[in-house]
Amino acid sequence: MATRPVEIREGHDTPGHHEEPSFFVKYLWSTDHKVIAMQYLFTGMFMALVGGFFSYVFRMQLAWPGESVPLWGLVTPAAYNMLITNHGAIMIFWVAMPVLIAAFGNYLIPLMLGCDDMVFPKLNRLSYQIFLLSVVVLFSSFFVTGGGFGGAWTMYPPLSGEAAYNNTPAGQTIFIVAVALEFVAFLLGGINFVTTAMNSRAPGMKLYDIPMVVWMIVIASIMFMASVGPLVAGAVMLIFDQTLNTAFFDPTRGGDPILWQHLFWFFGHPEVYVVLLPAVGIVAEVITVFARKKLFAYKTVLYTAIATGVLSFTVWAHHQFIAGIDPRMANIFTVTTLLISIPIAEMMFVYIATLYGGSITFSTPMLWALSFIATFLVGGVTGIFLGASGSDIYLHDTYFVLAHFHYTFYPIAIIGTFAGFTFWFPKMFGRHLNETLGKIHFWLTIIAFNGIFLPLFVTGVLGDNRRIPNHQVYPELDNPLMNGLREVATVFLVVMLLAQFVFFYNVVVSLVRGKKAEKNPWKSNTLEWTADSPPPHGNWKELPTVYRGPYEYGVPGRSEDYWPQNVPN
Amino acid sequence: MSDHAENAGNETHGGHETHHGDYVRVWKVLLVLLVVSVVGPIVASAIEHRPTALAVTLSTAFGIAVVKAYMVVKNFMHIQFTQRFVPYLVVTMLVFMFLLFAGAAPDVMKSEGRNWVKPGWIAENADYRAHHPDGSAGGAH
Amino acid sequence: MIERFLPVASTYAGDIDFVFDLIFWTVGFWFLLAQGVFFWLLVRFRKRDGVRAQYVTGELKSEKRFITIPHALVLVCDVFIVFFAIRVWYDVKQHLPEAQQTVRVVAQQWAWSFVQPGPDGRLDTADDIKTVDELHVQVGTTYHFQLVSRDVVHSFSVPVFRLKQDVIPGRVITGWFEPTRTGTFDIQCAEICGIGHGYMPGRIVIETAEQHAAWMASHSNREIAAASGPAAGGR
Amino acid sequence: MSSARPIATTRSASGMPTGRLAVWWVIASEIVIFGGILTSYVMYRLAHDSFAEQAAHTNTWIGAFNTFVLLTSSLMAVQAHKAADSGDGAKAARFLHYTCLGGILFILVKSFEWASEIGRGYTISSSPFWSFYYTAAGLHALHVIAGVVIMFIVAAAAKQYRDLHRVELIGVYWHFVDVVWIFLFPLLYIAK
Repeated sequence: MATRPVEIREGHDTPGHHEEPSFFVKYLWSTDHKVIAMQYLFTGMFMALVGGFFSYVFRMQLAWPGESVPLWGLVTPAAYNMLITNHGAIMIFWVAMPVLIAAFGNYLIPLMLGCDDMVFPKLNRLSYQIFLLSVVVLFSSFFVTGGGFGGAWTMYPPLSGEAAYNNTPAGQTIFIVAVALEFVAFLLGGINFVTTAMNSRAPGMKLYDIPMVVWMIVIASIMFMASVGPLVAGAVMLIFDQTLNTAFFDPTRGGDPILWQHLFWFFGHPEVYVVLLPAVGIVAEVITVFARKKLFAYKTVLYTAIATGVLSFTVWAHHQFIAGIDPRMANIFTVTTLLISIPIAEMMFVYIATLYGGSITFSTPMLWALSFIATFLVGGVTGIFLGASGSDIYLHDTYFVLAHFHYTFYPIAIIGTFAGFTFWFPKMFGRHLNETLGKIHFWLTIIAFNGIFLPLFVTGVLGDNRRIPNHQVYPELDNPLMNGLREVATVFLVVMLLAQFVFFYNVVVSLVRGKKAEKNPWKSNTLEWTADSPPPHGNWKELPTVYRGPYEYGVPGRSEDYWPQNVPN
Repeated sequence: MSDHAENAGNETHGGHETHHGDYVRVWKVLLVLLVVSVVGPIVASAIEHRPTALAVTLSTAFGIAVVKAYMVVKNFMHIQFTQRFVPYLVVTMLVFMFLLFAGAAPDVMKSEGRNWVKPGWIAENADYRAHHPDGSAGGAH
Repeated sequence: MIERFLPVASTYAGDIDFVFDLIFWTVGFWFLLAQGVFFWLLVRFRKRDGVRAQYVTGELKSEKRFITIPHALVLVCDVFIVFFAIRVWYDVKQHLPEAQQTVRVVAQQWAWSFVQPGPDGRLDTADDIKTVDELHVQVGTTYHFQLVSRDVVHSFSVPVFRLKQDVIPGRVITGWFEPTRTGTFDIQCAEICGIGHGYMPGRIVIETAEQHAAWMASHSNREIAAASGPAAGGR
Repeated sequence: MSSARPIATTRSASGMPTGRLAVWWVIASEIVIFGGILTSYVMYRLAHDSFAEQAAHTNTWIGAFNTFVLLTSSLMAVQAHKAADSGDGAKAARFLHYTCLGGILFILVKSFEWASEIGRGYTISSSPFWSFYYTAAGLHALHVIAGVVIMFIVAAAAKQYRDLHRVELIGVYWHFVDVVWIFLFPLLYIAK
């Protein structure tokens, strides 16, 4: 598959090939990067609805334990475990990754680099098809005997390795197969992204002329490739443990369960930054456009991203501080973990500094991007509590951890996605979203989001443990304050989920009746805005040439306050 | 990924020209090395002195594997005719694997550590029992 | 600030609370400062008619200062936090003070059992006292606990001690605690261990020396089933 | 759906042809997959005495023969590359077919070896050593099979003088599979 042909073609700057394809070929079997991006985007959004529904069911159970949940019924302990496991796995593997990396990567990389498609269009299509297959496989695990896998998305053996322990004989294997298929899809996609970015830049585009979001997606793809290998090997070993009675992780026959934890978190921690980086890239694009400002210290942002990427390979065992690793190792990982706060803090400082001296318009995409910075800071600073081994002894596996990583993943996967989606919507579909509905959706979502997870910080500090379906079992966790906070969180969750109907209504209405979008509605510099909205197959009639960096806003002495990359002077 | 900025927009395809060497000779050297790597451990098993035997086994088996791999990568895969970042990339991946080893080995490779022991592993490990004749499995230190 | 909501019942609970507070105030200060600057910038530089954005590259030393100085301060705070975090970690997890008593904690799906030495003061003898889901300890005594799992990974969590340690099958993990106040508190499982994970509550009963002696006496004359061996989780 | 190749594929900003670049990225991601399982194996191997006892039951001579087969097939692959560079598609296809033959021979020997091991009672669930033995070698064998299939396709095109640059790409992949075996051989067979 990596053996796509490269041949010298003469006089090839006009993409030629435009016969009108059938619906099936055009939307379901297409090799066009934009169509594949849409496939990833809508599949990801659908999965977000599934994951969101799961969270609704188990939050209802947590707030009012033992009562029948509307649209679901009674939540049994087995169902509860299945719901939390698949909520986590879906949100990371089937929402954050396909939307942030695959959808935005597929859409933006060729458009922002000024080429007509990915370098391996058929590989791209295959990548989506394998991804879709992984979705189907995952769904099938919900309907087999014993139900879906319920051993947490971290799949710690021996619980995940033996049906006798987890009571999901078929679900356990199907779950891991689905995850492994998803990895394969993203390995193929990642190779495509990296190769495209390295080889297919428009003439004149130097490394420092690449828009930040493309850099971020490429760095994320490389990190994914470098970190996922051990877990792929581990997944094979775990599947053999389940099905062929091997003993890789079975302590009674010479295996070691801790090995899995290392293999998993060696991937699992870089994975956090794999999804983080594309989101901060999107935010960089949005805030520079709506503050009319050059990105503060482009090279610093790039270097901090690379530093974060490299450092993230040295911190993984902070997930295992109290999980039976040698206590001496925890000291090393504490130091590296706190070190990684430095490039990330620097990145946030740079973004805040970018706003200085700007002319800020509070449009919907800008609101999303700004709220990303504000809320991600909460996620960032609460991470210090958990990276510091001393306080992690108490906070590990409490709701404090849960609230912390939702304050990182929610800004990444939801807020970052909305920022990117509302920003590029005119380009993707040729029409504007309704600004009023967009703002209503924004405020409802952002307030409800904080309403969900701020109370959970408090219950976590008070000792609430994760993954327990009914806290009333523990006398210390069953008091009016904590029960009240749990109910508050659940109410806000329902509000937040309902608010998404505003969004879907807005999308549908705008697609039909929205204001037509011109080529460059935001007066942006990057190349994708020089194509038609929406761009045709092949993107441009004549591929653009690049003369400068992507963030030349407000350059003194020019009549316009922006200076597109493709304009010679 | 830093040394190709100046090539931006260059649409020619040769890259660096590959120079073909005498592959049969490389192959013959590889076969000789293969024979050494098989014979070495057999010779080693005849050596009475255990550390020497171990050194011979390790150097013939793994030292020669590294040499063989290097020869294949250099002469067959032509890594020196690729852009400079390719060898760096390969080395980076190997460094990451070393990191994984360094992080996991204190837990996975050991039968005991600070405040923990694996009784099952100790029980099956004759070497360990030889060094700890009391056979205590419960106490950590 | 945790101590306001949750009793402090071990010698090191206060230290862990201290690390939490230390990070809370250090990081809280930074957080509020960053948010303050952020929102001030949003208000100060909102779009106004006739005012154009400034052109700042951020590549000049004089501009980069605004990043590098806070950056260096963050590093200083990190060093500070690392120092205290590791000191407490060393004290709780790495260092093992001399034990006055030893108790074996056996986790399984989905119950805790506790094995304590009987009058002879040694484990794995006939007079061991075995209890299920209830651990009786004496205040002011240094305990070693040996964590053993019969099946999957569990986690031994005693919130009032601020103590948490995963129980790994195939390993015996030793730790320590010294209770400082009497009372009855929760023992929780903090690592998902299957369907019954949410339903394996244990209780720890911290007693005075007299109460504990009385409890020992009431249990040691009872016929106890054979205690689990040291390799219970390993074989 | 476009049948023509996108212009993106023909660009080469990094100075390396797209296909060769991509193949190295594939290899990079494969290194960590094999790295993961071999790292795990080495850790277990050094911790358990039983691994050495079990490894003594492997057949070094078969392993050595398979190494010989793969080394030779690598030679054929690189000769195919040389022929393709000189524009001789038919010769390249012939050498690729020799390489495929090597791969097939490797798999046949492997199946014979596994059958005899299983016949003697050493199955994948016998002990951790045998689990690793079958898993690591199986993962490798899967790569050999994939390589052979792709090579047949590339050879068919090369025979008609199409896509000759692919000969080099599949060759690089094949050498990588060879290198993995170079490490698997001492790890699984020699270290006793």
